Amino acid sequence: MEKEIGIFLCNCGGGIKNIDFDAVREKLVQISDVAFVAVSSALCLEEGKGTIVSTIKDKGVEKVVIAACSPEFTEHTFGEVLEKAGLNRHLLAMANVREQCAWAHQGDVTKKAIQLIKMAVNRARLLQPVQKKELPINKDVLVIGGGFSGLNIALQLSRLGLRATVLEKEAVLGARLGEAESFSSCDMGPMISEVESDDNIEVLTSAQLVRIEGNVGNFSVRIQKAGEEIPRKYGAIVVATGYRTQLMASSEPDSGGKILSQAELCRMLAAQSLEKQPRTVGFIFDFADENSRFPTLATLDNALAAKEKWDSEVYVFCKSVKVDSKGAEKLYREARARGIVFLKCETPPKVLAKNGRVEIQAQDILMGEDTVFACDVLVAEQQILPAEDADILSSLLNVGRDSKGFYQDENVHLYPVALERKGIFVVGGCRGDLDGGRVLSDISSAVMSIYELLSPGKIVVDSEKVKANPQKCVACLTCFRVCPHSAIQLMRAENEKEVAQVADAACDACGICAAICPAKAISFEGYTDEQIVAQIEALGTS
Amino acid sequence: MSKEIVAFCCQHSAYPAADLAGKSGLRYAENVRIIRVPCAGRIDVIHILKAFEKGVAAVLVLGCEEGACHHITGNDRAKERVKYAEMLLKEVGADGGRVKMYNLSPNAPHKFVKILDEVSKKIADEEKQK
Amino acid sequence: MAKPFREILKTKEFIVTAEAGPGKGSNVSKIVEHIELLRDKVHALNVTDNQSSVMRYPSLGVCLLIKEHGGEPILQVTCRDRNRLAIQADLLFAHSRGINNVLCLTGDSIDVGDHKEARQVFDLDSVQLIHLVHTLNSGKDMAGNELDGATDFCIGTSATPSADPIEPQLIKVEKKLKAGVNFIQTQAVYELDELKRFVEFVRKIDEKVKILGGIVPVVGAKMATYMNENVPGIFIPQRIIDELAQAPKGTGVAKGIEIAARMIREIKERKVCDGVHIMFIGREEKVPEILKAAGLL
Amino acid sequence: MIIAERKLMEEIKRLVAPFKKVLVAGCGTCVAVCWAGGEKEVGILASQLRLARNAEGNKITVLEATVERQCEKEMVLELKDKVAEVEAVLSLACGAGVQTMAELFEDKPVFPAVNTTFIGKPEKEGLWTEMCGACGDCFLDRTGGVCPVVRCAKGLLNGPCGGTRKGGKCEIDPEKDCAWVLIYRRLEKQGRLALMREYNPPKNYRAVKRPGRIQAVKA
Repeated sequence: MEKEIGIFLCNCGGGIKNIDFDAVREKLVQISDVAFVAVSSALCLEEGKGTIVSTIKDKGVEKVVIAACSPEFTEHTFGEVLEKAGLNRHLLAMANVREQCAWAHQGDVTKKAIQLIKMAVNRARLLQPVQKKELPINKDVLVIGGGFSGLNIALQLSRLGLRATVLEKEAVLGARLGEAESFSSCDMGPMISEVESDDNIEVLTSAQLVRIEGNVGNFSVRIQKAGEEIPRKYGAIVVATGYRTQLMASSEPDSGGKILSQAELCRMLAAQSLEKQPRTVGFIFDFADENSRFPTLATLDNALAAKEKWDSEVYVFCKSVKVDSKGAEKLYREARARGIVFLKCETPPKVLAKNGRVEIQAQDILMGEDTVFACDVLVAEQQILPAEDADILSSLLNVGRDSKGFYQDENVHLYPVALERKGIFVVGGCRGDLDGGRVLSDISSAVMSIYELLSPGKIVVDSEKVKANPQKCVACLTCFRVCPHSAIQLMRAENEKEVAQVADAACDACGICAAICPAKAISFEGYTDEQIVAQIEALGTS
Repeated sequence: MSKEIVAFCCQHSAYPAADLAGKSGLRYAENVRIIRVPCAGRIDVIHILKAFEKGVAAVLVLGCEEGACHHITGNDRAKERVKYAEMLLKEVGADGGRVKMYNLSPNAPHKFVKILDEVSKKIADEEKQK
Repeated sequence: MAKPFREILKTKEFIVTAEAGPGKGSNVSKIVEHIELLRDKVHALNVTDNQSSVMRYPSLGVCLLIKEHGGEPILQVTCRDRNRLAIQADLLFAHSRGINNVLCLTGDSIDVGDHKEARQVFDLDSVQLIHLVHTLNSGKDMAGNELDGATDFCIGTSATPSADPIEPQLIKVEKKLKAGVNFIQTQAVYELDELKRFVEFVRKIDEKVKILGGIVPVVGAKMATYMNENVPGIFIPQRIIDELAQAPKGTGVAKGIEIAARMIREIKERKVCDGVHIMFIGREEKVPEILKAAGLL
Repeated sequence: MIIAERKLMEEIKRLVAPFKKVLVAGCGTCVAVCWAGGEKEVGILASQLRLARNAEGNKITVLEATVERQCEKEMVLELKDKVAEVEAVLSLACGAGVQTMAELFEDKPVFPAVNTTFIGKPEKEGLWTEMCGACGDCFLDRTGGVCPVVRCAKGLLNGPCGGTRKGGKCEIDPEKDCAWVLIYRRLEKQGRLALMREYNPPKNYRAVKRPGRIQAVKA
């Protein structure tokens, strides 16, 4: 049997006391295809790495097993060491004899160490090289949504020299933000003109995405504008479609404009001449969604504005004012200082339109009994909901949404702006009820990720690490349906039959497809069935 | 040495949790054999059955917490497959209870150790009864 | 001897039919009792054919008994258990023994019965069965051969006025009416406006056909929910279930009869349709009480 | 495609009880697509058999093989050597595959390990529903593309029956749609309800003289 496996043991500079490395060495040299077993005290340091390279070169081994600390930290560096020694970095199997053996148990663990290393040897024996491959990518970005987030991203990308196309469903940019929800929110005018004058940004209004294929770096899309479909290519896509607000006005008819939305109140505040300034203004918020951010800020902001402009009595019916957005606490304290009355109630107050005024029955917890207030103007609660076409877009992009229908705002691994599909980002309101500060941080992290992804002009990927074997694939589409990253397509290579094909750029190497494939056609180099079962074979031997 | 317990550990959650257990000096049963996998969703029924063919005492599949899977559906699919494996084992008269799925996050070494102690204690009790 | 059902259909009388469910076994004493009890109290007596796909004494057998006891039987034929040869043969036999009212039904599925592994036939369906009876009446069999002795059946069928959705059901009723039927005995009806809507629909297509509203008394709230789940074509509304639930313990049957009688009176007084068909399977002896409570006896 | 479902283990165990060495043969076409008999299921069944027999202390050797299509003579003959080594064969193919194998290796018992159920399609990943009963006289033109012969529990040509459940569900299973309600909705959408109003005469149930044989034109 040709001796092709080299084993390096590391006693971590004496840090591993309960493994007898000589005994380990003695046991392992007996394995027929093991060329050598070298014990060293610090493989991760320069000197250790040097010995690995020289030993590999002069012993001419093809596979390397390193028994040391956890691969989580050192697999990458040892991979590079293998490359220096002229070996493919994937021909490395590690045995975690430190954290998961020496440090994890009392007393001598030499036997366990030997078994862990044998498991690694069995796996190493079957390892195959995986080549790196560079894929040219398109550096343009498609921004869906011409609101605050969308325009900001386009501008910042342009400053970084990346071209963006802003796709806006309405006929004009920033359409929805015309009805500013809070009195002090900024004016969009200058930003829109800056976008329209920037030649790095192409604006397509009353246009919609209708088709998308390909994956990160090479999305080819179809955009529908004025009845015809424009084919385009992009390297990354940003979803910035914002949210939709729904007035929670109670069922009573809107009695003569007395029940308003935040935006309507702002317009009243902005209006110079107002024949009768409302003496009492009521706000209801916090009942539909307790930890609402934007409605909280808007209510506090407008309550203060109403106090300052009209010096009216202001009542705020709330459940528990959560001030987790930047500046919210300051606003709340200011409002209290200015004499705005906050009434805490468990259940949403009843709203009745009576004799020209709005009557609110609320069960105030502090006073403990039902109190009735009459206000000239009541600003009803507004619930933040996903945009209407959110489900069409999410099925088009084949990306998931959270329990409330917003894009990915719960997955801790993808937080804050990534989606399960590489190259597609989600920013701002379409991700949930975010306040200004969070939207801005979303924008910058999206811009940074896109810049990092696209600026090199190419993507380096593992070539065919996860591969569907065309001979065995029966095109049953199971992998296509289960892949969480939409990395598998059904392709017809020349005159072959249609088979599944994994896109290396989009594949996130999870192996769900390899496990479920009924024809065992998908191999996942490094974790093939044989390589996993080979580790199991090493059990029960000691 | 009592029979081994195979633990397929997802590299995003269970594997780092195991490392952290070792680093923070927590001790657990020595007959555990950890096999690193890219995601709990990589583990299929055949791997579990092959482990039992080898005569291991128990097989654990340790993945990310519900809803926090790096690959979105990896841990849910693993849970379904463990249930299916349990049924297949019961069909052949083996003890279905010996294959289990647990969810933990990478910063939960104590949970990792608790799981292993719980399983090895259960097996020890069952061995005693036999 | 009771008047032939066909003649009664020609009159303007409020028609009342009932349904007798044969037992499981060759002892016919119980069914004879029911025949004796009901034969002079209703215009005709239906005999179920392996009702709910539960194997029982055959419908044809009980029809002969009814004839012998001077009653007017309505033979029920389903398409589940016999193919087209067997059905035609049975019909010839029935006619030759003076049984000439037939109710053409599709039949319940094998799965709801007690021989769940049997092979179900369904060579024909209820509409095709109606066409078949017409063919036999015209002196030919389904293959077009001449018969030595034609039949002369008065043809009936059933329908489900409270089906949801109702439109497909109405299309099927339309097909039945176009095939030509003399009377319709509907499935259990608990909402008068559903029956009214159904009758209006039928009248638009066929003025002459007699429609009998199906009455299935319910003897308790638990029974009602059971029937809603397991008996095909039964949709007992919540209000009736609540009414039954309020009935004190032990008076379930009486309450069921009271509700049924109330329904019959309403149908009669408001002339919703031409009569009623009372199906009190397993409690045939209670039918006279219903008729009395409804003022028909 | 043909949909099948793996037999229960105790039935399979009974079939191979008298044997020490068996071959589990998978098929790479229909039964692979419906997760019943592909290479993956071969591995699982083989492993289950070993586990079962180890538990009984009556070891069994199980060879594993999967051919592209078990209803093709030439492909099945690829297993010639492996069949020679064993005492019996467990075929995970549909009925056609099991019988092709049985015909070609008449000296060895060949047992089915799956139940062939129906011709169908995946409703979603992992769930298959019956679509066609191969009745030999296709009726789909009369019903807007919904087959009542197999998708109606009673195979009615003039449906629906009186037993449809609320919401247009089938009499025997609230999970299943009533085929005739589906036909009504489809034809209504196409504005062709007149087709549903037409009477359908009794069907020719002998269109295919069983067992069926079809001789293509000698190319």
